[in-house]
This record gives sequence, structure tokens and C-alpha cells, in this order.
Amino acid sequence: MTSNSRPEHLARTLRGEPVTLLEAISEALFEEMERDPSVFLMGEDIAVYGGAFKVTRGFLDHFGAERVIDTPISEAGFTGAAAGAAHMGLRPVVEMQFMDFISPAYDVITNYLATSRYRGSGSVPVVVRGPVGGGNRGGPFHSQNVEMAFFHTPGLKIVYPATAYDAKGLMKSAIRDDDPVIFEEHKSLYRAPHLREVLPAEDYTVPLGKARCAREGTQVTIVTYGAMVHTSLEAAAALEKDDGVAVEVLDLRTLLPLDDEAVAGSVKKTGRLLIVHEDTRTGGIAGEIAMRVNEQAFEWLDAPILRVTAIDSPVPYAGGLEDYFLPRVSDIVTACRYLVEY
Amino acid sequence: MTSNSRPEHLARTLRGEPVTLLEAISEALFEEMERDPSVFLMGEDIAVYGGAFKVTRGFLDHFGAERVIDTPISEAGFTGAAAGAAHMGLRPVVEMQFMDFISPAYDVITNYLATSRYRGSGSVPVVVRGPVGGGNRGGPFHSQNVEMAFFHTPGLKIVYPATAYDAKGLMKSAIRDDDPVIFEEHKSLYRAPHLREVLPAEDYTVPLGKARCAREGTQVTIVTYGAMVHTSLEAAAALEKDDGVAVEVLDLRTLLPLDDEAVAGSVKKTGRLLIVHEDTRTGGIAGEIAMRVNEQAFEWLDAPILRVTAIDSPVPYAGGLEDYFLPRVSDIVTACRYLVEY
Amino acid sequence: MAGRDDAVDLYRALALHRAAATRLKSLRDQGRVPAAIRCGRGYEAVSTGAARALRAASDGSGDAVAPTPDNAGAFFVFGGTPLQFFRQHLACGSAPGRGREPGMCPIDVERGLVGPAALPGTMVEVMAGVTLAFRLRGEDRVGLVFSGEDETSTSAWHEGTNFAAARRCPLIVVVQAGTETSTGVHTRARGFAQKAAGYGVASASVDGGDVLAVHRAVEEAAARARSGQGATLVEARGCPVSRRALRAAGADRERHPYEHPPDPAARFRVRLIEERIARASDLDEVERRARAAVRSACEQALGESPPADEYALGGVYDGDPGTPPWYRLEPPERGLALASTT
Amino acid sequence: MAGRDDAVDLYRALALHRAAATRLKSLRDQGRVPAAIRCGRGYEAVSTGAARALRAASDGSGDAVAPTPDNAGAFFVFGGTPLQFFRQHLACGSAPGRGREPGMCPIDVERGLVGPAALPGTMVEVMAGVTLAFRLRGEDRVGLVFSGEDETSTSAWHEGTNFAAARRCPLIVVVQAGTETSTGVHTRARGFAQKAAGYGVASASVDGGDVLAVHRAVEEAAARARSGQGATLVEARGCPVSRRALRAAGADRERHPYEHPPDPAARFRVRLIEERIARASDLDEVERRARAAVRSACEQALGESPPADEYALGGVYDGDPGTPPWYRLEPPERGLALASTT
Ligand SMILES: Cc1ncc(C[n+]2csc(CCOP(=O)(O)OP(=O)(O)O)c2C)c(N)n1
Ligand SMILES: Cc1ncc(C[n+]2csc(CCOP(=O)(O)OP(=O)(O)O)c2C)c(N)n1
Ligand SMILES: [Mg+2]
Ligand SMILES: [Mg+2]
Repeated sequence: MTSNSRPEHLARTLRGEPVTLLEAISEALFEEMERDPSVFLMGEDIAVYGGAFKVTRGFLDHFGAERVIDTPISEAGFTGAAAGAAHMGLRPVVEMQFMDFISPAYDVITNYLATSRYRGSGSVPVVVRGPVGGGNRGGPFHSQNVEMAFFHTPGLKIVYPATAYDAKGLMKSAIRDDDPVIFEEHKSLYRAPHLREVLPAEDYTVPLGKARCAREGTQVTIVTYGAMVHTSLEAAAALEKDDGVAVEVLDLRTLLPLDDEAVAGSVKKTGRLLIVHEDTRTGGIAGEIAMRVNEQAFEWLDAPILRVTAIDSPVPYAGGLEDYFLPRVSDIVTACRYLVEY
Repeated sequence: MTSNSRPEHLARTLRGEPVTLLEAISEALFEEMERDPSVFLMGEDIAVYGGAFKVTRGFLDHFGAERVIDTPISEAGFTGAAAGAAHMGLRPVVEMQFMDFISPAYDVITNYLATSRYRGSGSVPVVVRGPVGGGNRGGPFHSQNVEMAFFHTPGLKIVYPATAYDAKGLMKSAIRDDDPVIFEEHKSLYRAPHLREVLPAEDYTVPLGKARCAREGTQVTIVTYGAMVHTSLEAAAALEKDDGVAVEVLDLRTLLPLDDEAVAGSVKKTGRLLIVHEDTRTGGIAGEIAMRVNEQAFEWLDAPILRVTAIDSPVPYAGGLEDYFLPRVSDIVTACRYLVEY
Repeated sequence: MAGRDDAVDLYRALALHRAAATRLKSLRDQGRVPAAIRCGRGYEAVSTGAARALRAASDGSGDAVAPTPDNAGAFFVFGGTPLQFFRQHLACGSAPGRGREPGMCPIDVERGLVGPAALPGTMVEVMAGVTLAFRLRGEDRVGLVFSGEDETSTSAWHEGTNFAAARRCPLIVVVQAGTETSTGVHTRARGFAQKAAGYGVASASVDGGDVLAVHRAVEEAAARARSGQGATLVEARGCPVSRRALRAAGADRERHPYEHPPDPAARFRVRLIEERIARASDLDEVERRARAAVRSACEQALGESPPADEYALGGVYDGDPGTPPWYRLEPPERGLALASTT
Repeated sequence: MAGRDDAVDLYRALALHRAAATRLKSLRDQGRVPAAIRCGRGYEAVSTGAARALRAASDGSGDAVAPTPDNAGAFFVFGGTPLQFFRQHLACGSAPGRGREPGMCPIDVERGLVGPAALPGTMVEVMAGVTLAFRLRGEDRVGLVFSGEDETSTSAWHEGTNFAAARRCPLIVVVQAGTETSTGVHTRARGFAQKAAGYGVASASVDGGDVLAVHRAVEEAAARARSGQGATLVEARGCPVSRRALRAAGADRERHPYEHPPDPAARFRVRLIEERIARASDLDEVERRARAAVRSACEQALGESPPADEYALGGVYDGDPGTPPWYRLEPPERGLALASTT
């Protein structure tokens, strides 16, 4: 019951046209479903409606209702079901309508999916994906970053792309990976016009666990990911222009496992490290990175490791409050200046 | 319908007898319930059965079924209900039979309890308490430490006592506190004979957010909490005896908010910091501590900050595996030696 | 529902809900409400009919209700004002929640208004606890929580309802069910009242567009609750169905009431006139006043300022003043350690 | 259940369950099983009756069953051996789960054995997914999950059951309900079959001590599932009640079957003899063989070694070999940075 021709809006790359990050993800899902009949999708309103953000628009018609499944509001139920389907050899990709809604599935993800292999029950190749992040006036329950809810759970992988190219390549790797993967997609990047790019027409993947150098520099290393890659690049450009400071920006791409080598390597070059994350401060990923750099590159540090992050509170709703809550270009500039002058 | 005389087994302190950490907690709960009629208890099998670990033995007879409530297996349901009761002016203390079972309540704790005050809905003075920790052959679902599931959530407090004195005083503070508190009780410490101590007969509290110096020293600081306080003290004694090294051991007592002053103060004195936690490694609390020490006391560091932790895996079941998984005295000794010789 | 005055009072409540909801819809369509919110058109009868069957008070002695953003009528019946309503939706600095959160209302314990929702189902848990508190204190009060139909699929709804049932809490759960998609997509139950037996609670199923039917069912449920017979599940059929749900069910979107929501206020008006309880001109006057009250409240709110940016800070904990991050304060002295971690 | 041979075969399965459960109980009472586990006495009929109504296979083409540790009979019917059973319980290095986890069995996809449980309710979600996979691939297979009665209070049970119902998964949920405490403490439902209507699934309520009644109900449910009519809820009444549940219900613990669990095997034996289907001496021989098989398996397992300590490491991720922490390896060179973070 599935049509053979690829829907027009999912063939941009084939036509050599640039795609947004959202379109890159849609293409990745579509191509993986074509490539591997064991891949299927579940989520709220993803089938007939095409998803709250339209990531799966056109999928139902193409792949049919058996592979594009609308679920009840039961994040735990369908994530647990994904694990069961994975046991039977399928590769489910589960959408959280907003990643904030992953919290009812916290139990099944951390206790069941993450531990299955270790406990002897085999791999559970499930991808849990969805939109994250602030700046969209979504308030406390539609704006969260969820990486730190899962970063402490051995057995999970966490991916958080910043570009269309990476989003497509990482999504393909995540689907093909034999471990459960949490895949975060920043809402503000979904349709950002400046992130449109022409992607390779052929099948490609981006390996999990490898950071990307987004800008080379020699004086300060910024380690970051997601939307903050772009905020950091803006700050780096300003620092170059205004202060002549050469900032290196490392885009982690995968948060778990962390690319220790890339981080330590850059710190050994620059001697100064700023970690930037949009997520709130206490218990954010900056801590683990700081700890590892202590373990691996302490001697190379010429200044304390610092961080620029969101404020320790729920994500507020009103525009001014949310803007105040989030990290800014000027925060990064100030912190880098402090480090360079240290 | 409640009897007036205090049950014999809850009057040890009144009789000047030493109590275990478990008995200290029972006494704290009992005294707070006597002191404040708005305090009440909910949990699985806590009433008639007195709780899986017998923390609330005798409470039902004394306080009646309205204040000692047996619940269905509905951790989310009764934790959410606790929030509702708290809105109405009560002070619920909720028991997780094993703290591992808090995971189904992750959503309501992080999204509702933790955010209520900030969102304008007022304080939610709920205590969620229960047994944590390994070494008891409980396997992956009866041995977890849960601090890092909540450490990243602004609005929560996390308490984790290591002694009977602290357990009682901290529990009283937690109950009287106007914010939601996660209270972790290590199973191995519950009845440990060497932790029995005679407590003050009068009402006392231990303030939240203040660390305790468990052993003074000048050459290395160990920051730790819970059962690892005792493992660290053993290591410190061995180091003193065998190497003549003076190790300072700081017992955090409260993990959130962290006592920055105490940690930075000790590091400024010793110049060397080892963090020891029983919880697994990646994303453990060591990271945040390392980050803060970088921010506040980088210049005082004479060696990298290091950590001794459990291995990054679920908690294995077989005795040998679990022993291998957990941090050991010898691990701490090795790490301290490395730091001292650095 | 006693006499003529009561009926006209009830109409007044319906008209106020209608006017507020209609106004909110235009604000939303104009993009003047930050979040894409529900506006509550079509929920007039269920909201006001249910709320008026309870006892509202303003001194903390009345019943309690947890409205969703669709239940403006219940908010007004319980003493919320149109000004508060628009301030909250528009995230004014003067709003009860001072812009930190979208929706209609934070908690007002004195008035018995419990809101707003976090994730679906949460308020069922919370209201189970609110009504547990009523029981524990022997108060003659009941609580009511409004729920969506698919909300019944959530873990929180289940645990909250079961907890309330098991503890015989005086709780009324109103499930606002649509016509076409109620069953078949997210549940196979033939109707939502069918769920009651599984929890061992009483049930009723009424036309959610008929204010008197809703009123009667809730009145009976409240009487049952007050007499110690516990919780009741009330299914209100024929509530609006969201566009997404419609599409998921494959229903004809264009012709469905959601696009032109049925107007239960108009329906009641016809009845009042037909049964000669009121004259058209009197009801015109009621409507005119409702619209005028709404217009002036809305205009006032639109003229008010947003919260000061720094209000993003603080208030996460009891007594927490909030400290701006160091990089937003005076530049720190060169080469000196930072004083704080924020 | 066709003829004489079938009946004796069924008795063989009951006897094996009985023998294994009895042996496990003595091991537990002797403190030789690390975890305080369930042993399954009293669950003979529900376990074997249900499992034998399904199609077991060993090549991945049969039905699937998720037993709890009480359902040894189902484990054996689906091809698990007494040796695997004791190895797993005793945490032998040779156990299927190699000592990493307590319980009865990890997953065996070929045999359709899906286990073990994580937290209560989880396996309902997982089996919803297992049977979803059957549906998606158009396979003529069904799945069965055993559940406790209070397990029905959990979020996972609800979301899993509702998901299976909504998606018409070929799933049978067997609720093992006690006699005295089934209802009233944790639910007000008059019986667990009452819950079916709320999910829109078929139901049956049978005597859980009557192996033929259980067999018949599950056979019918399986036929329904295979013919596309979706899930069924089977209540098996009269299963053992735990001591804790008994006490919570205020029941007389001493006189209750849990202490002297009813022996459904003995009951079936009487029936076989009375109905002249088998002679006592034949059944004696069946029992003798079951005990002998259990004894020799148990003795073999008791003689085997625990897993090597290092098996605590690795296997958390695909291809993860596991690295010991640095402080357990050769002492790192003085003054040098550590090579890795573990
Ligand atoms: C945990 C969670 N999952 C999903 C959502 C998104 N969501 C909010 S309302 C809603 C639909 C609710 O349907 P129903 O309960 O029928 O209420 P209705 O909107 O029809 O009134 C969804 C999917 C959410 N907010 N939280
Ligand atoms: C989330 C969670 N809560 C509580 C427990 C502890 N627990 C395990 S089984 C059980 C009782 C289960 O009762 P029931 O479902 O009736 O099964 P039975 O033991 O009676 O067979 C409890 C409270 C747990 N393992 N996980
Ligand atoms: Mg709906
Ligand atoms: Mg039971």
C-alpha cells in the first residue's frame, strides 16, 4: 500500500537543492526506512498529521500505517513497546512530540532500554528523537534540553547535531547503531535559513562519538553543541574582529560517549577551555568535561575551566525572561576575554 | 485512635541508648509527626507491615491510618498526591520502598514538584525518602544511587547522610524545609553496628546545605558522602598509618545545594582534591564539584582533581561482580598516593 | 439549579467564558499570545456547569478545582477575574505567575483554584492529593479535575485516578471527550465512563454541551464524595476535538465543530428563552456586559508591561533572591578567581 | 487439552515447576540465593496452563511469553531447562545472564522467552512491542505476559495495556490475583477482569489454581489474538498472596495459603486419578523424575563457579570490552597525566 515515488518535499537533496536541518532529518528517516524494512516510526500525531513539526509529513502515504504509527499519549508505553519490537529484530524510531515529554518514559529508558544488553537480554536498537531547546516562548514544558536526564545512564548514547549535514549523517548512524540512542533536535535550528545546505546525494553517515572542529583557533577552546555552536561561532567571530583573539570552537555532536580525544587535544593546543551549553548550569555536561580535562590535560591548563550556561531555573515563558535565562553571545565574549587575560 | 505512649523501640534516645542510622531516621519521623500534625507518611507497605526496612514500624498504631498510608504501586501517583496535599498545607513524607523505584515518579518530581514555586504555585514541602546504594546483592533495580537523576533539576534539594546524628538532624530539617527534598538513606549504613551512637535527647536539627569535616588533614582533600564517607575514612587512616599522609575527609551531607565554601576552603588548604562517590562515573557529581573548584580555587590546585567511583554499568548482581563494580579502600589509597606524589 | 435567578447566573458564567475564549482566540490568531494555546471555545458548558455544582469560596474553605486552559468558565466561577486571565495569558509582569509560565492560572489556595497543568495527567495526581488532604482533615470539601480524553492514556492519569479511588478521595474526574475521535484511535474503550469499573468508582456520561446535564452529574458526584463514597468519573461527551486528533482519526476537518466550535452558550440561551425563563433582551444585556468586562480587562492587560528581565532569576528555592551570572555583572578582576559559580 | 497423553504431559510440566520452586525455596531459606526472591510455589497451574495454551518453538517462529520469577512452569514449557534456571538464580558464571542480574531468565528470542522483568509493568509495555512486531510482520504469533495484581496500579501496566489494546496487538495479559487482598487495598475494582472494558479488550476470569481452566481461557484468548481481534485480559484468581500484602490487608497471616501455598499440582493429580485419566503410580513416577531432574540440575549449578570479577566490566555498549579503572591497573607514572578517564 506504499507508493514508490519519493514525495517531492523529501527529494530536495536528490534535486541538488539545499535543505534545512529539519528536512535533513526527514530525509534521513525516509532513506533509512527505504533502505531497511525493519525501521519503523511511532509517536503522537506523526502519521496522519505528519508530526507537530511535520518531520514525518508524507511518510504515512509512502510507508503505510504499519510503519508510521500514531500512538496514544503514552511515552512510557510506546518507548517500552519499541524495546519489545527491537528484541524481535525491528529498529523503531520513536518521536517525542517535544522532548520534554520524555520524562514519563524515564523509567523504561534508564532501567530497561539502557540495561538490556548488560543484563544479557541483547541489544535494543531504539532511537528516541524529538525537538528540544528554548528561545521559542514555549515555557517550562516545551523548551527543555534533556541530555542531563540521560547522560548519567550507562548504556545510552546521546546525539545533538548542530548542522543539517550532521543531523542527516548522525541520524543514519543512530538508526543503524545497535544501542539505544537519544537524539535531540533543536527547534530553533529546524528551519533556520542560514543552516540550509546542499547535502551529498549519495548515502553518507557521520560516526557517533566524534566531535567536529567548527572553527580553528589557538588561544581559547570553546566546547559546545546544538544551537550554542552557532552562538559560540558568533562570539568567536566577534572576538577575532574586536580583539584579534583566535578562538577554536568544538562541536561535540555526540554527548555520550564524549569525544575525550578531541577535547583534550584542543585544550592541549590552547590551554584555555570554555564550555558553553544551553542547558541549565548545575549538573550540566560542563562538569563531566571539566573533570575529564582535569584527568587528561591538567598540566596544559593555563586558566581555570569556565562555563557559560542557562540560569538554574525552569525555562520561563515571557520573552524577556527567556532571553535573560538563555546564554548570550556577549556572555561568551566576556568569558573568553576573561580567559585570555587570565 | 492514636496511642499516647511512644513505642519502646522508638524511645532509645530518650533512654540514653545508642541508635543505628535507621533508628535515627525512625525517631526523626516519629518526633516530627508528634511535633507537627501536618506531617504524614505515604508509601508501599509502610503502615501494617512497617515498611520493607521497618523504618515505620509501630507508626500505624501510634498515628493511625490517616497519617500512615499504604499506597498502591504508584510512585508517580502518590508523589503527585503528596504535592497536592502539600498545596493544602500538609507536609507529606513519601517512602520509596527502594529508591530505584523513584524512576516512575521522575516526571512529576522534576516537572511538577521542582517547578511549582518558580511557576507561582507556591512551595511544595514534600520529602521523598528511601533506601539507596549497593553492596547488598540487590542487582540492578535494588541498588541504585539516585542523586544524579535529580541533581540537574533546579528547585530540588538532595540530602544523603552518613551518620546517625546527621540522619536524624537532616531528616528534621528536610521535613521542616519548604522545598521538595530527596532524602537518600544507604542500606548498608541502616543497621551498621559501628554507626550506632547516642544522640542528644533534645530536639536538634542539622542544617541543609552544610558539609561536615569528618577528618581533618592538610595534604589531600577527599570530598565524599554517604557510605563512601566510611570507606574514605578507612583509606585516610591507612594513608596516615602507612604513608604518614594527612588526608582531610569532607562529608557533603547535602548534595543540592552544594556547600561550595567548604569544598573550596578545604582545597585551598590542601591543594589536592579527590572526589569519591559510590554512584557510577560518567555524569556523577564529581563533575560539578570539579567545575566549581575550577571556577573558585583553580590557583590553589597543585594536582589534577581526580575521582574514585563505581564503574560505568548497571549494578551487577553476583557478589564478586558487585564488589568489583564498587569503589574500594585500596582505590582511594592509590588515588591519594598519586595525588600526593604528583 | 433552583429558580430563574440561578439560571440567569449560570448563563452569565457561560457568557463570560464565551467572551473570554473568543477574545483569546483573536489574540492568538493575531500572534499576540506568546504560546500557541488552547482558547476554550466549545468548553463553556462543561466548564461552568461543573464548577457551579461545587462550592466556591475565597477564604480557603470551599471546594477545589483544577481547570485546563480550556476551562475559563471554571476559573471565573471560582473567583478568577478576566484581568488575571488576560494578564496570565499575555505574560504581563502583573500576572499572577508574572510571566514565568503560560496558561490561565497558578494556584490560589484560598479560592481553591489549582493550576496550571504540567504534563497531561499530572493534575489528576495532584488533585488526588488535594482531596486526600480534605479527607485527612475531615473537611467537607471536594475537588474536581478536568481532563482530556487522550489524557486518560497517560500514566499519570491512571495512577492519580487509581490512588484517589483506592483512598476514597472526594475527587471528581471530568473527561472531556470529543464526538468522533473519542475511541478507536487511542483507546478501544467504547466510552470513557467504561473506565470507571476498572477503578471501582462511580461514573456518569453526559452531553458536555448541555450545561444543566453537566451540572446535575457533578452535583450528584459531589454529594457522593461528601458522603464518603469516594471518587466519580464523569464523561462529558461532545467536547471539541482538536484538529490534530481529527486528522489522526481521518475525520473531515473542514466540517467539524472544532473549526466552528459548537456554542453551548447559544444553546442554553435558546433553551432559556424557549422555556420562558429569561427574555432575549435580558440575555443580550448579560452578553453585552460579559463582552465589555472582557474587553476592558484585555485592553488593560495589553497596556501593561512585561516582567522585568531579572525576574527570570530567583524564586526557585525558598528565599532565593537570584544572582545574575558573573559574566553579566561588572567584569571580574583580571587574573582573579571567580567569587561564585553562577 | 485433547487426550490422556496431553493431560499427563501437562502434569509433567506442573510437577517440574513444583519441584523447581520447592528446591528454590529451600535454597532461599538456607540463604544460598543472593537475592531474596520469589520462588513460585502456588503458581504451577497458572504458569503451565497458560504457557501450554501457546505455541512454543525453538527457532524463533513460535509464540512469546514473559514469565515473572514465579512462572517457572512457563519457562520450562518454552524450553528453558532446570540447569539454566538454577544457574541464573545462583548467579553462576555459566548462567545465561552470567551473574549480572537476579531472576530466572534473560531473553531467548529463538524460544520466545522474554524476560526478566525490570520494574513492575515494564514487561507489559515490552510485550506490547513484541506482539506489535508480530502484527507488523504479519506473523501468526501471539504473546503473553504475566502480571501481579498490584502491578495493575502501575503506570507501565496501564500504558502497556492501553497501547496493546489501541494497536490491536495479539497480546494476552494474565493478572495473577490473590484471594483475600485482590481488591480493596490497592484498587476498588471488584475484580481485575473489570479493567478490560476500560481498555476495550476482551476478558476472562478463571481460577488460577485450576490448570485446565487457565489453559482454556488462554487458548481462547490466543485464538482471538490470532484472528486479529487484539488483546485479552485474563484474571487468574486465587494465586498466592504475599505476606506483606496479607498484612496490609489485615488478614490472618498464619492461616493463609502463602505460608502453606495451595498446591495446584496436587489438585490436578487428584483430578487425573479421580477421572481415571492416569494412575497414581504413573504420576508418582512423573513426580520422581521431575524431582530428580531438578536435583541434578541444582547440584550441578551449586558446584559451578561464579563469574570472573572482571565480568562486571564491559558489555554495556555494543563491542565494549570494558576497561578497569586506572587505579586498579599498574600504578600510573608519577607526575604524568592519566591516559584515560575510567
Ligand atoms: C507527556 C506529554 N505528551 C504529549 C503532550 C502533548 N499534548 C498536549 S495535549 C495533547 C492532546 C491531548 O488530547 P486530549 O487529552 O484528548 O485533550 P484535548 O486536547 O483533546 O482536549 C498532547 C498530545 C504533552 N503535553 N505531554
Ligand atoms: C516501581 C516499583 N515499585 C515497587 C516495587 C516493589 N515491589 C515489587 S513486587 C511488589 C508487589 C507486587 O504486587 P503484585 O503485583 O500484586 O504481585 P505479587 O507480588 O502479589 O505477585 C512490590 C511492591 C518495585 N519493584 N518497583
Ligand atoms: Mg481530545
Ligand atoms: Mg499480589
